[in-house]
Amino acid sequence: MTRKPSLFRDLFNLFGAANAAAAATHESRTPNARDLRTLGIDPRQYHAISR
Amino acid sequence: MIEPMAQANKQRRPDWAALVIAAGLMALALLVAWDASRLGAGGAYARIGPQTIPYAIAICLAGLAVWTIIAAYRHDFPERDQQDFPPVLWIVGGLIAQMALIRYAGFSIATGFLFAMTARGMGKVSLPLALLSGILISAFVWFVFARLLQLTLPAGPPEHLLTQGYELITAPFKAAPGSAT
Amino acid sequence: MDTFALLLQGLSVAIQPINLLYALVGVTLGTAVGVLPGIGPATTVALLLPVTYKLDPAGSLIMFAGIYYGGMYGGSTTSILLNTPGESASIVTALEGNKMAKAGRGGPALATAAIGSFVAGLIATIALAFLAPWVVKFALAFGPREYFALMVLAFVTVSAAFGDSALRGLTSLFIGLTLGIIGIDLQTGQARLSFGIPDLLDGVEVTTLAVAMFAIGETLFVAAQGKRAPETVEPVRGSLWMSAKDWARSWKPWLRGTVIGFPIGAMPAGGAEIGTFFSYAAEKKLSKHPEEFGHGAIEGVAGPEAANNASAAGTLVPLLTLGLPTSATAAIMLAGFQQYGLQPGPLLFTSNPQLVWGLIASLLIANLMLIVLNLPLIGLWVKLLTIPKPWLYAGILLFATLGTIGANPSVFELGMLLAFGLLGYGLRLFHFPIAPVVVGLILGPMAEQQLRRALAISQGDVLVLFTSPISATLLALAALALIVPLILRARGKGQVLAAVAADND
Amino acid sequence: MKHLVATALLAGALALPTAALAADYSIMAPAAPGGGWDQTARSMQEALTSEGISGNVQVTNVPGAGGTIGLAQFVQEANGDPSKLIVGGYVMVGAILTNKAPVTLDAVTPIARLTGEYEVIVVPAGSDIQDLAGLVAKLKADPGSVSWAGGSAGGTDHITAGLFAKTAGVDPKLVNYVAFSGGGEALAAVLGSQVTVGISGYGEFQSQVEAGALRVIGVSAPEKVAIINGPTFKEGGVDLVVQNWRGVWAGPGLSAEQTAAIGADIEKLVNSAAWKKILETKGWINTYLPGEEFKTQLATEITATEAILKDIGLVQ
Repeated sequence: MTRKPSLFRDLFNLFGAANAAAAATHESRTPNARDLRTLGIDPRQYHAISR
Repeated sequence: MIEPMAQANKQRRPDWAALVIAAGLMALALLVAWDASRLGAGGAYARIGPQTIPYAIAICLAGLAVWTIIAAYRHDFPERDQQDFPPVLWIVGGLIAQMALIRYAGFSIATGFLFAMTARGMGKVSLPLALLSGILISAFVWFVFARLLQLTLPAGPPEHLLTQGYELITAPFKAAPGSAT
Repeated sequence: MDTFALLLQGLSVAIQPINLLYALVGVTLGTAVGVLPGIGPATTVALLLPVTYKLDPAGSLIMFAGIYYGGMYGGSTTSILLNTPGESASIVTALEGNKMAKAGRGGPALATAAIGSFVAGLIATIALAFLAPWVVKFALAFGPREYFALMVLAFVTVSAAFGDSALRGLTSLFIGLTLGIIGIDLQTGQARLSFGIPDLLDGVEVTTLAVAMFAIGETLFVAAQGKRAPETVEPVRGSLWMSAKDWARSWKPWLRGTVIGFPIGAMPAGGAEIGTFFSYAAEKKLSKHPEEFGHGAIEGVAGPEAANNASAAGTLVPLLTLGLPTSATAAIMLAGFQQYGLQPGPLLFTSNPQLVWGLIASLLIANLMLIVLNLPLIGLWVKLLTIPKPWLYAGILLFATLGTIGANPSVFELGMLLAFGLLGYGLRLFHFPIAPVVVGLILGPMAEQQLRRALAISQGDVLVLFTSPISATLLALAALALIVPLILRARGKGQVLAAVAADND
Repeated sequence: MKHLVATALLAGALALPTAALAADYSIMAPAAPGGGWDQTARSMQEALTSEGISGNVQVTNVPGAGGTIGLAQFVQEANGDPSKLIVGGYVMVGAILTNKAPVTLDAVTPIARLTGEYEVIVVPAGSDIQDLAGLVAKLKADPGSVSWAGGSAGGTDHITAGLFAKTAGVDPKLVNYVAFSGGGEALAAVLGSQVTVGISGYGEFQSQVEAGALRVIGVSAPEKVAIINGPTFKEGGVDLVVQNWRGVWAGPGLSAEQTAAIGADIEKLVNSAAWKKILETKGWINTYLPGEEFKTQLATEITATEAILKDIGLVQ
């Protein structure tokens, strides 16, 4: 598992983060900061969205 | 897989709420397994009967309970926000009031109580006003769904009044033959 | 008949005045619930299911699909003008959209969202039309063992594979599976987990569970959060129309959003939200002006909005062709089909082409209606937000119980509604996902029955599960989807902790 | 003037219900809205009112457990009340036995059997089984090798499969019955040759039989049915008749006159043009059987059903 091409890993990480963030938002929760950063979202800006 | 103890500086007490969840899962596992144990065999040709899947689910639930205990000690559960309980009690009370009233008072009155208590739970509203509007809205909803869409909704005094009023108004428009007795 | 002919035939069904009316009611309701917080398309369809049995199947399914599409449109309005997404699939839209509105560019933001949704909805629905017959051809070979493998894959992806915690996802799934055991066993007629209570013999209704979890659980959760700062609606200033530059910057994100959203919706991974996050990340990486992101970049509205509509269409692929729901809304729509004695799947395309193609064609029409409803009438929808919260939630609970009482006027059923509502609140409180509970309840019994059928047909030979190439592949994928994320997560743990520490500064 | 209107309104409100009371009926469908029993109840409602047999007919739904929940509630509510009716069918007979329901059909007063449907056995067009004789031969050689796709365990399809095997001289316990839920799932399994035969009401298979994808090798009717292209069980050498019927009952504790009055109303209903039209549009077969004959027939069926469910092993 250690020698995957990095494009694959990037995509997978991106997808994983998108999925984790999506799962969190689906249940009216705040996704964790790592996932948001992976997706290029500033966590502080995200917190400003009122739910 | 072993996590470095970066959280060592955090409190060492386990997460009690998570332990309660684990206990609940374990209890559920035992319940499912007990229920499966009294099922007769079946599925002669399938070789797996009605009890097989419940047993499998019970084992998995027990496994999840253990996993939850580990998570409780490692503080893997996210922080909970402060909860404001009185509003929750108002709404739960509203649902219970509806359940208690529906058979005797009919849809409108029972649901009117639910409406009023939910509104009261969600913000500062006058309870009598909310109750009145709740009953009126519910009566309207009852009329639309029970009379026009023919849904079975329990009827009480307000509904009987509505029905009679409706028949009174529509009676002259109905064709005469057939309805006479 | 080729797809075009079938689609034309579907259009002739869809343009019947009564079906146009259903579509209009659906998209209007959908937009409204998309705008309103606390109630989404899944809840709305669940609420309407028990009260629509009198309508004809095609009409109500057209209405449900309209609600699904409409919800995706409506959610963006509040995201942009209020920074309060009406729908979880519109959260990402708020990031750039609200910044644009604050900068006086609310009009173009709303326009790119609506037009992007339209473009994506159009392309994705056509993709659905062309892909479906192909999947159907493939799926006709599916027997019990293949369906069993497919459902195992769906369990893993919906609950564990990519969620933010495998433990909590799996726990939710197994709660759903446990609820699914309740009732009379189809194969032997024995009562399971019923404890001699006759009301439990028919099992837990999907609509009861969904309404309780989504409408009641959500209401309790919102109530428990106490008071919030008053919300401010950004007025739509300036022109509603997009400038040439806005168009130039929007069209590529629309197409990319469609390409990202559609397959994600079609995969058994569940939910339109994933595509929106993915699309946002992609747009930021590809943009020539990455510095504008966070300050109102139009690409950040165009892409995710296209993605969420495309994935709504994508979700319909496995639902219609395989009978496999991949999101909570799809799970409830499946219950809707079953209410009319219809089983979505390859056979539905041959036994009921009028209905299937009428439904697909009406999606195209619904899409057209939505852009008309959403662009000029935006002010009307914003007015909905002035309903005070107490009345709004009181109304939601009124309709939540109406559906249950209408289907089965028993106190016991109302008691279940309350119990599951409290369960839903508890799950939210401890950050457990809700969708796997609903998907587990509806797919669990199906998977069990398929397994036992497969074994009965093979007279007990377990190896049959692996001798079919399709089921073997699907089971292998399921195993991969369970294991790979665990490894990746474990490898990434170090970075995670660093990130967490940095965030808690 | 005001007073006059108010008095008139009040008088009307009081007079209306009493005027309509004479022929009011309240019909319980012990199933969810939309199903077969619900449709039967609502069709009765439609025909009874449009033909003027009754002024006001209400339908209530009490779903659950093959009608046994509704039945239990009905017996309590309808005791001695001639205005209350309940719709049900053969499925209820099996459900009462398998669920060990505390309230049985003995507690209600049979009024009439109304409609019915016959079971068919189908095979895929390419099956090597040509007719019932071929099926029986295969069944006798190795019962497990014949998998039967039909509705839920203990339902009409399962009972018919068990009775078929028993009549053909095969132990019903050895029938490899695979239960499918409704909505064409069983049909898909037969079409895909996942199972050997399919057994269900003709409606379930009709479209595919007409399309030539399936063949009917046996019908559970006493004589040939016009719309079904296939031999009866008896013609195929298995002497068995099964009908999946729907009927109507009244509450317990009624006098003979009250029962007779209801029976007369239902007879009027069955002979009405409105009812015949409904049967035609819904594709239901009229198998009307009035009170006493229905009662006798029911008793025979209950005994036979209990025996076969014991043989299959669903009832101890």
